[in-house]
Amino acid sequence: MNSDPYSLKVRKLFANTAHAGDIPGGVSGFYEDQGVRLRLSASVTDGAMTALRFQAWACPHVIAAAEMVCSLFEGRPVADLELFNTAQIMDDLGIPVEKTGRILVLEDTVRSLGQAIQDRTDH
Amino acid sequence: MNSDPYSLKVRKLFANTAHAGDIPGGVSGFYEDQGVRLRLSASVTDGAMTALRFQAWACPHVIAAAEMVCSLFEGRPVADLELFNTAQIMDDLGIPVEKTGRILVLEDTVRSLGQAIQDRTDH
Amino acid sequence: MSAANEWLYLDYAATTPLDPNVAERMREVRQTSFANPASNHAAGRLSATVVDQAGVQLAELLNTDPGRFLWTSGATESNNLAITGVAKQRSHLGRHLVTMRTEHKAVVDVFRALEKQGFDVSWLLPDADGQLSVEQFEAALRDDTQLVSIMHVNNETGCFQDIATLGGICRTRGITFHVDGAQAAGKVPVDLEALPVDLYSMTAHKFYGPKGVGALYIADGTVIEPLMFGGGQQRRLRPGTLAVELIAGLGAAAAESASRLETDLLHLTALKQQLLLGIETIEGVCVNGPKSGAYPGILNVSVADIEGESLLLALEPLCVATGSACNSQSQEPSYVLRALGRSDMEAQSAVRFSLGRPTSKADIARAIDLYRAAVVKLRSIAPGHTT
Amino acid sequence: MSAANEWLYLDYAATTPLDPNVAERMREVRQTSFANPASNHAAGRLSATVVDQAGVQLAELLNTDPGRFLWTSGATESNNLAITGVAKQRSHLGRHLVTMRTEHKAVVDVFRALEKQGFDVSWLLPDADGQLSVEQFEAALRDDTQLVSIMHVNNETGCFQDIATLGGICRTRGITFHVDGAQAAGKVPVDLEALPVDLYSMTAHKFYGPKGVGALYIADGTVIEPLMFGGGQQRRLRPGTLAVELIAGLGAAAAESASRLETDLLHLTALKQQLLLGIETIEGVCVNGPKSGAYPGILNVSVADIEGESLLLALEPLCVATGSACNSQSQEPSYVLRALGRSDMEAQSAVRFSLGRPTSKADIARAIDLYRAAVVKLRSIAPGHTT
Ligand SMILES: Cc1ncc(COP(=O)(O)O)c(C=O)c1O
Ligand SMILES: Cc1ncc(COP(=O)(O)O)c(C=O)c1O
Repeated sequence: MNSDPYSLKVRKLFANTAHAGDIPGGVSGFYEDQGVRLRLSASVTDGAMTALRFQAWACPHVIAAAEMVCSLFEGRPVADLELFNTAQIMDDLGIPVEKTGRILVLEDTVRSLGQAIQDRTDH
Repeated sequence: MNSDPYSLKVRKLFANTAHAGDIPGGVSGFYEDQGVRLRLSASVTDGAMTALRFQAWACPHVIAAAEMVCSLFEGRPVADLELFNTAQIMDDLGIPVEKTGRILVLEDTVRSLGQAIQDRTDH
Repeated sequence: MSAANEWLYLDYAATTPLDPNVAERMREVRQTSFANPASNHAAGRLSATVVDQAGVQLAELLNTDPGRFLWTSGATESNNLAITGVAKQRSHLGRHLVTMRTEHKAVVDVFRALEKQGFDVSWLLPDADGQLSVEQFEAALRDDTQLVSIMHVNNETGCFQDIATLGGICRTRGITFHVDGAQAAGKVPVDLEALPVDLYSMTAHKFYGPKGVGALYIADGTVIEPLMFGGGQQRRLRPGTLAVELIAGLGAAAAESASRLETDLLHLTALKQQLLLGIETIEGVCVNGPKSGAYPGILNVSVADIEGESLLLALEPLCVATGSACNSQSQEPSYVLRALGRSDMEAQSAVRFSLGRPTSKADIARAIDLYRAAVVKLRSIAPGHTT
Repeated sequence: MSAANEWLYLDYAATTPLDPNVAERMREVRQTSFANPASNHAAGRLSATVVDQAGVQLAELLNTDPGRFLWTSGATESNNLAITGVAKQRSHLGRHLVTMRTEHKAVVDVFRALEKQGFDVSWLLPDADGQLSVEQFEAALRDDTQLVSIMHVNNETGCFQDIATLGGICRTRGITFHVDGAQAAGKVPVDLEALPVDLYSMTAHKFYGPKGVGALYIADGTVIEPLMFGGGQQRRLRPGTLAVELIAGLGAAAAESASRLETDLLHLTALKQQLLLGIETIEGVCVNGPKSGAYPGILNVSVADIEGESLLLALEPLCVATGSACNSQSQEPSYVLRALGRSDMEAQSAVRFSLGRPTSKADIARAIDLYRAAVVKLRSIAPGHTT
């Protein structure tokens, strides 16, 4: 009737947000909706995201998901951002369906980051 | 909220109805009302009630009161039956007011006994 | 007043003592899980698992899903919630309701209150044994009948109603069927998966659980209006902080009952047989309720020519029930026994012996002696019975 | 989930653990007096004396007569019974009712239900501290006002209402006055002899008594309709087998509270002071509720720019309340704090610390550390707060 809303994975990621923070001089994407504010920043070298950081005003599920995304994509080519998959993240972390909207904000932030990197590259 | 409806006196008299019974060849009074049936019997010698017995189909309060009446009046002159006092008996035995009607049946039985003794004497 | 240890308690249908295993489970819960199960923190969640576990235990006893129970304060509340809840919920469809004259007050008085609110109640009479006939039942149903409430086991006589058949009839007609199972749950086998029952009331203290907690089973698809408002607990149907320890006690009592139902019934059957043999030899004694097939924990007898109140006092230190079981304070002759065709005279002398797990053969022997002695004594006092 | 012994429970306004003396009394009663207090035999009468004694204990705590209480399952039921009971009883005289927006759900939702039944409810707003002004109150009363319900101590902020004055006004106008005292009875001095209160609700588990039992005080001359029917128990106003052990527990908890009310309050006052000093140095923290004069067992604070759900998780193993105290399952920002003029943003970060008898200075120090660390952490993560 009142079960733990947080999976062990969510709890671990939330407790240890190694990728929280900003990258001065990096590229960033930002999105805000559903009471969630998210920012993803990256240092990009040779088309790869050598560092990824997030900032969030959000519930634990979003924070955990953002932390996971950073550690997943850090070191990988920018193009891999396309692989971001809301459903899979929710499944991996055991995020309840009611939170789908908020995880979509993360998806939008990822897109926004991809776009910003693209923009900077084009520029 | 649910206190003992019976005083110690009532309990004692009810438990030990030494005067329960009939007196074959004696004089008796009878009265029935309020779901109570009462019979008082006496042997009368020289205007005194040398023995008194009761029979009752009644609640514990009436049985106790009948027992008390018998032991009170046994050995005393018939005229003393006039001294029967419902209020005092109820007070003595701690009988709740709701039972007044039933104790009045006892009073009527005492009257009926007095009348029967009178009738036999006249006869 | 006698000391507690002299008493011979044979009033287990009124209430039972707490089972030691249940008490132990409650002690444990008290120590580890006192938080509010609705609280959004770790302590609250632990309490919630305790409540969930109790639901599983109750569901196992009654063969149903744990999610179908509401926790209440007892069968009185469960009955009120079920009956009023359905009557109001379905009042736009019709206002005809059906019940029996021999129901417990916690059903009878709810229907009386609904009558005052303009509902039309049919009060069915059982036969002399207490049984409702299927023909009579079917004849009472109408097109606008919305709710039927029939008890499972009668609290005064132990008589069973055929709720499987009655419920089946209700189901084919789309009528909601409520069963007051206060004297059945935890005491006799109840299979809510198999029974065509929409609502089933129970109370823990009748089966060695704590007083102050009960449950209402609500079948899938049955909709009721709440009786109380406030807070979102229990799907808004029954608000209030959940009494974790009591609910755990109910669950533990259910588990205990489940594991010993057969043993309990065999034990009670033997004792009732002993009691009946000992008592029916007394002249003028007659059994109220079915001669056979009744719940073995209850034996209700009347005796000719004996005044009930004096009988009760003469029986001390035997603790048994007279009149309506759950509210013996009123000395009126039982309306249940009168509905069975007993005279006022018979009904007023009725004594309900109800036996329980702790009852022994020696207790029964003593009860027989006490009963016989009381009858003999009162007969010896009564006019017309002296020699 | 952390183990129970690591938790730091500061949610005593939601519910309290059982006092050891209360537990001992309940154990005693369980062993000697399990019979139904309505049963007409010696065992039943012993149970009845146990219930009577609990009434005396509660009456002593609240300075009134023992005969004025109904035993219920808790404050939710007491509130429902009082409010619906008066509204229905007096509906022929008028259908206007008055309450506040900051009442507990167990009052708010009852009035909402009455509104649906055609009653006209005025919902009064407090000032920014949570206090209802006497002028505003008087202005809301009408000739057809039948019932006013105002809580004694607010469960989220600890704010007191001036029930003596408000009740006095009701009395001169012949309006029935109900007070939800769930957060006051057993916790602060309450003198029902002196207070112009007609109905007063309480629940044992808020003052170290058992869950599942409460009481409703009904002043002489106040008439209410029952919520449930069945059996003649409790003057037909609240039927059902009395939960002897729970009632004895409530009584014992009342006695315990009576003997240590001052000590408890001094203890809590010192702890709250310590907590406030430790927390208010954190930038952006603001107290919800009165700056002074509130119940010392409750401190409610909001903090700028912090997401509430993450705050709660970051605070673990601290067990505190967010949102509406008694139903924290819903994550909506507290309607109580919004009524005080707090923004959604402020309300959603609100944390209610509630302290109790077992709380120590070390606990408070730990709570301060945990709170500060959580705020610092979440701020460090948030966009716009990084350096
Ligand atoms: C058949 C039946 N229904 C309902 C009840 C009411 O149960 P409770 O008093 O626990 O609410 C009882 C006993 O009291 C009962 O025997
Ligand atoms: C002010 C107030 N009223 C009523 C209640 C309801 O009490 P219970 O849940 O015990 O019925 C509570 C707490 O839950 C409360 O704090």
